[in-house]
Amino acid sequence: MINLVSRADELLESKAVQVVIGYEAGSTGKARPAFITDPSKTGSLIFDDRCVQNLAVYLTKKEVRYFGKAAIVATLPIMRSIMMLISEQQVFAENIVVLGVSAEGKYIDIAGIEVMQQYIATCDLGNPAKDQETLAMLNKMSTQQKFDFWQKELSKCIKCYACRQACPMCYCTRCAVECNQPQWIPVQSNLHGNTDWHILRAMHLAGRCISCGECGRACPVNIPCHLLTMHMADQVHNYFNVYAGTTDKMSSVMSTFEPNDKESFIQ
Amino acid sequence: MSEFEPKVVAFVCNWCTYAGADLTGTSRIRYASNVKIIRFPCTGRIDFMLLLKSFANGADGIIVSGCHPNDCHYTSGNFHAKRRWIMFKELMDFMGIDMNRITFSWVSAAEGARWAEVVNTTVARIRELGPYVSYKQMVNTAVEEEVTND
Amino acid sequence: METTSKTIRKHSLEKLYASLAENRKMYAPVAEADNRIGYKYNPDFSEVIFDHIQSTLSVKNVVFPRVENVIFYTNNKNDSTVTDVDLNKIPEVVLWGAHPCDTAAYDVLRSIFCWDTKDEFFAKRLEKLVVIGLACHKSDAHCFCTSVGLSPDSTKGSDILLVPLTNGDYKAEILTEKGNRILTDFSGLFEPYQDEETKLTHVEQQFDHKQVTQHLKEAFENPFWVENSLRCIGCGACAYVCPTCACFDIQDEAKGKNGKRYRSWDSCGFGLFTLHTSGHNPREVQSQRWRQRILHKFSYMPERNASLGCVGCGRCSRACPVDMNIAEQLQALQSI
Amino acid sequence: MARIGVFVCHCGENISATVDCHKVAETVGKLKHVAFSTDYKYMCSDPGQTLIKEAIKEHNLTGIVVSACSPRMHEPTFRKAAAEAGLNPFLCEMANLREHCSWVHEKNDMTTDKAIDLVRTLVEKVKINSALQPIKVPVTKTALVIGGGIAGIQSALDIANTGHKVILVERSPSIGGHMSQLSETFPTLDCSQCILTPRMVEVAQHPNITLYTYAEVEGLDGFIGNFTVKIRKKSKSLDEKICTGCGLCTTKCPQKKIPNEFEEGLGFRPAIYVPFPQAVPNKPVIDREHCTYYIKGKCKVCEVVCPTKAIRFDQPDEVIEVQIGAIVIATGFDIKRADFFPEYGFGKYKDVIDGLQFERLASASGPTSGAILRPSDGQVPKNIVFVACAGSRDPAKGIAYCSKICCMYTAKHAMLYKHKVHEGKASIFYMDIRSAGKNYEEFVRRAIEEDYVNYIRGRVSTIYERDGKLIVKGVDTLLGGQPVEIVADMVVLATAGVANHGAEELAQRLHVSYDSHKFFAEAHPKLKPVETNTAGIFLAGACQNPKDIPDSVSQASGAAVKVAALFSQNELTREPLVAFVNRTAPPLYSTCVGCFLCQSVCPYQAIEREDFKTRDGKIIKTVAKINEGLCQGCGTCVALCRSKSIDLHGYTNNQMYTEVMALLNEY
Repeated sequence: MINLVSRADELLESKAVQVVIGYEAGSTGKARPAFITDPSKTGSLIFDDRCVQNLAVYLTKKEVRYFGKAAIVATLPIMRSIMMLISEQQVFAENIVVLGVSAEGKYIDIAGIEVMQQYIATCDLGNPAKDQETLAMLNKMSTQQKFDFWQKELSKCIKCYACRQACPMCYCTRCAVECNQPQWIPVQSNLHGNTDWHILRAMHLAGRCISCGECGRACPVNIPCHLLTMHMADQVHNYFNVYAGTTDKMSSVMSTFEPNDKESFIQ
Repeated sequence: MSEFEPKVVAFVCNWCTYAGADLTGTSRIRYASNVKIIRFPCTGRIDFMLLLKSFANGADGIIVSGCHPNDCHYTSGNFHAKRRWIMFKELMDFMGIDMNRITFSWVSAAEGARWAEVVNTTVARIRELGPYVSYKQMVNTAVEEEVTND
Repeated sequence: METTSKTIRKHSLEKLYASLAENRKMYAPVAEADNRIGYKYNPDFSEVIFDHIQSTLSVKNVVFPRVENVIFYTNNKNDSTVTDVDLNKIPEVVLWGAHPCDTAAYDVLRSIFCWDTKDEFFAKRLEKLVVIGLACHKSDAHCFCTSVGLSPDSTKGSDILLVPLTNGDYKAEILTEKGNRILTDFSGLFEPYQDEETKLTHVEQQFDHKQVTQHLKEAFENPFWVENSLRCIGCGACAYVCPTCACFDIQDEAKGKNGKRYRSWDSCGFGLFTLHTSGHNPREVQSQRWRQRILHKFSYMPERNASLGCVGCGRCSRACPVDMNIAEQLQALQSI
Repeated sequence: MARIGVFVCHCGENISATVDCHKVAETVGKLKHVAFSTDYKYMCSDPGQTLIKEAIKEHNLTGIVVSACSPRMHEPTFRKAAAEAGLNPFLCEMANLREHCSWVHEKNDMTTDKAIDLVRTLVEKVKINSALQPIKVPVTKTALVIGGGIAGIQSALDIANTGHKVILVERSPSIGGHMSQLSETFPTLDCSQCILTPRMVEVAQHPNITLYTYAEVEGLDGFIGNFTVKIRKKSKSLDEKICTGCGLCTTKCPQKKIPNEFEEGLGFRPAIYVPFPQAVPNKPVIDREHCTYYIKGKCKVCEVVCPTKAIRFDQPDEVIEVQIGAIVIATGFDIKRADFFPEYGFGKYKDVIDGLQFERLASASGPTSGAILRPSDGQVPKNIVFVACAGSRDPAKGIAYCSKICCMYTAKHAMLYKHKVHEGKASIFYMDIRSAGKNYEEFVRRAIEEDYVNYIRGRVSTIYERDGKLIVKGVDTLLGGQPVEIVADMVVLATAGVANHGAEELAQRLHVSYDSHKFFAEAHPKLKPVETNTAGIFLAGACQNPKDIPDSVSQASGAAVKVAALFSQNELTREPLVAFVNRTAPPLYSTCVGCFLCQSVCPYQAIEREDFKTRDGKIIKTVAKINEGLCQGCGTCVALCRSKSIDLHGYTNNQMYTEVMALLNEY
């Protein structure tokens, strides 16, 4: 990762950015997000298979913003998250520098948004293969089987909202579940409250999910909730031929329409 | 035991389907009284969460209806609604929530007879499907330790 | 009460389990998918495991369920009728095979729920609970019970503590009246303990909690909090898996004229937790919430409840998606 | 504490024949917060309304549910009654027991139960209704009229005469439009200039009218009563305040061979020019595209000869922003020109001309001083052919519509020709003669009967030149499709009227809709022919579709009345059923996070941005804000908003949620 480190060093040294958001070695053999402000400490930056968190989630975090301009280590899902955040006016392109990392873990120079756009265009933007397999398996089930599968999974949910907090697209100051007039989602983590919550989350990420899978990974009780949003991503592509996070000017699938949108169920 | 009477909630827009249902009335066309209408300004106003709330509170079926494409009083509310319904239906299908229980339709202000037909076919279909037991069970499932009052 | 030590043979355990299960709900650890451990009500004894390190969720739900109904009400034309929850419906439960950290957590919870006013829901549940603990012969890098004044064979919170023996049998320490009653009721299943060798894991002490508590008194404004919580994403995973976290929310939920008031788990790590109606939030950013979490457990509770708010189970560190390792941070805190 | 009144109407027997109205009133009366409940034969009758009003007062009701017919029928009636009793009209809801219940169901318990459910739903809703106040929007009492043709002139004068300020913007150097090019006008044959120029002068001198010629509208923001318009005043390259309009520069300009637009290319003009002698304002502009100085960097003859030193070669364009309250679009039309009719040789043969060119030939102030002469050789044409419907009513050519004015002006052209060339022969090929209008048919009859114009019903297939003559080949359908061939000296094509160039761009700039032919679209073809879909923007004249002068003037006056009516109020009042974005105390300001996805769902561009700033102007947060003047209340943004930060008055999230709950649960 010599390029990543030297580039981070250069950016901090020249004061082009005030913080580098990347990964460092964590406890018990894990890797974890790191925030480096001192050029002498860029040596701790790492990138390997353990670096899984979607760092884009920090771009909208208040305390990280206090630093000023940020450089961010970005794999494809993180780049796509950044595109979405710029499109939705949560992040300004001029305030970030992207330190690209390819699928093979190699540093790639992302000189600007256009370069990032070009890079994303060369990538496979579908869901990760193993998730796509699970989706296909689930899609083959009968309605009742699907219902039973999800009810079993969702009964585990304790409403800790790790899925929401880990998602870079869930940046709302007040989430709809916190709205109590009316109380759309039952607060209790019973089967009903859990089911409503996960439907709401998936609907709100329709056309916005960039298939990083971070929600499912963050879940402390292992609910594969990422499959819900990934299914939506899949269908958005299916119906509207759109992959989220390909440009910094995405027009949201759910806030636009084509008069000839195809469906077969409206009488 | 009395025969199962489906509870059906209809979410309709003010300008087309609500007016169409008014016309059904003015034309004295009879239809099943199982359906009850809630009036919205536009199909674009209909929140998908309200459909879930209906099932959670005992509805066995739902009708969502508005202006035909290109006829929206607000020019494009129904197009946006259509996209939402496409995605909503996909998600519901994926989660095993029975989409046969929701009728999506376009009924204009001039289609009084069509409204009656939409209602009657929906009620007949729901009658056949029976009460939405699995959803009701889901809603009533308590947490293991919970002390309930029944 | 004076502690009595007995031996219970491996084959007698099943009999004890079956006998207890006759008129009580059993709550015992079982293996789940993805190499996870979870507790389950009334599992078959064959499912019950004895060699787990840690379950994903704690067992606090037995005394502090994730949803606890508080009252039921009906709105009438001119008034409302309120019905209390029938606490007699709370069943007798035997918690079987919980590790000493989890059983010790009940003491911590008691110090919170019965601090001044006795929380009748909690107290009733605890009253109806028999705890048969299981000392640990396995541990992992996340375990730090020895750093918070406990050990793999702490007896705190257990009515009977089973300590594995090298020969595969168990030493049963009878610790309370409840434990004693079981001993009396099923005396045939117990044998005298003859100093057989116990099999216990070793958990390295990582910090001195007294020193941490001492340091925290001066640490409120320390930049440590911001530096070490930048990566915290503010989810509630740590609090929800924690055996001692006791924050809850109270909600009313009505359908038509009938409704109920319930309390459900909450977390001080959520931004909304301290948000005032005015819009002011005294814990506006995540570092303040993270600080609150640590201070509450390691400074406020020792001061107010005379009990440390942490039992060293390590669940929060295991669950954290961004590696907020509490032991690591406490170790660092001890030397600031 | 809510005190709700429920009024169940029998509607004669319309409801009570199937629904047990008494039972409905009785059952609903047992609900919490229902302070009064009754049934009555005719709620909408005077005694019925009195009953409601008295109950409101007597029981101090905080909301009422009238359970009767469709709210689409009587909601205004009962809301008015509520208001008269001192209850905010938006605290009155209607349960539709007639159209949605009694008329469509059998008489049985289930039907009555349904009626009870419907009423209960509205009772629960009305409990959480808010008293809404009509929205008041201030009105800037200045109108903008775009286009200085006869329609624009008429509108501007009419509005100005009601005492309101008008800004008239014209893109060419003079007002007057196509009408100033015309020779005489049908059906009276009075001189166009004679009737128009006094109006033009009136515009220039009117104290309430500000005239910007050589100017264009660049952009528009805002909404009815409160528009901000950006106007680009193109540089005229001279100081108008100093210029006396002596005209010396125009005679001395060495560049003299520029095709004269006003003369439809039949004459020439210099680079510094006044479009026509009666132009208003009568001061020249420099056509920078053709001026030698601007092309080659030297000349400046005009500057040298100008007695007042008014020439300003380096004068820049000026963009001004003006606050206005209403807009009249009167940008007029154009006609199809060259290369659209290769089969007629238009553009190839000099003596095949269009209607506007003929107007200039016939005009006393035109290039031939009113003599009808052939452009090719200046000879008087002995035999002249007029072709009506050149392009119009021809779907194959892409124009299916009738241009409306051609029948009349072709008859006029033929008459003018005959009046000037007594011995000449005039023939008109036509499809149908459309002469509906006061004195129009008589006018056409005169052409035929008194001036012996030869009307041939049929289309011209081709025109070609032979021996200096134009051979016009067509058919006479009245003679069974018999071929007709006329050897003509000159042919005049009544080409189709089309949208003016730049109409589409302007429509987009003004956010108004236009049809497939780029004509501006009216809000309703019959009942709102003067309005556009955008409130506060009106149409006048041929920018909507080809129109003759009386129609244009009528519509212009109509548009002026619409503007005047708008300006007669100090504030506009609107139904308050509009969306709103929540506001909370700092530091949150709003739960809106400013993703602005709502902006793209809004059909009315009603969602704006609002910045919250620190005292030194630093932006803390930007959130969405609904422009109440533009929002029509569809609520599409409300259902989209993830954080539930937008809501819709009258159909709030809480109200709709409550309705669902109330409809399905026991109370």
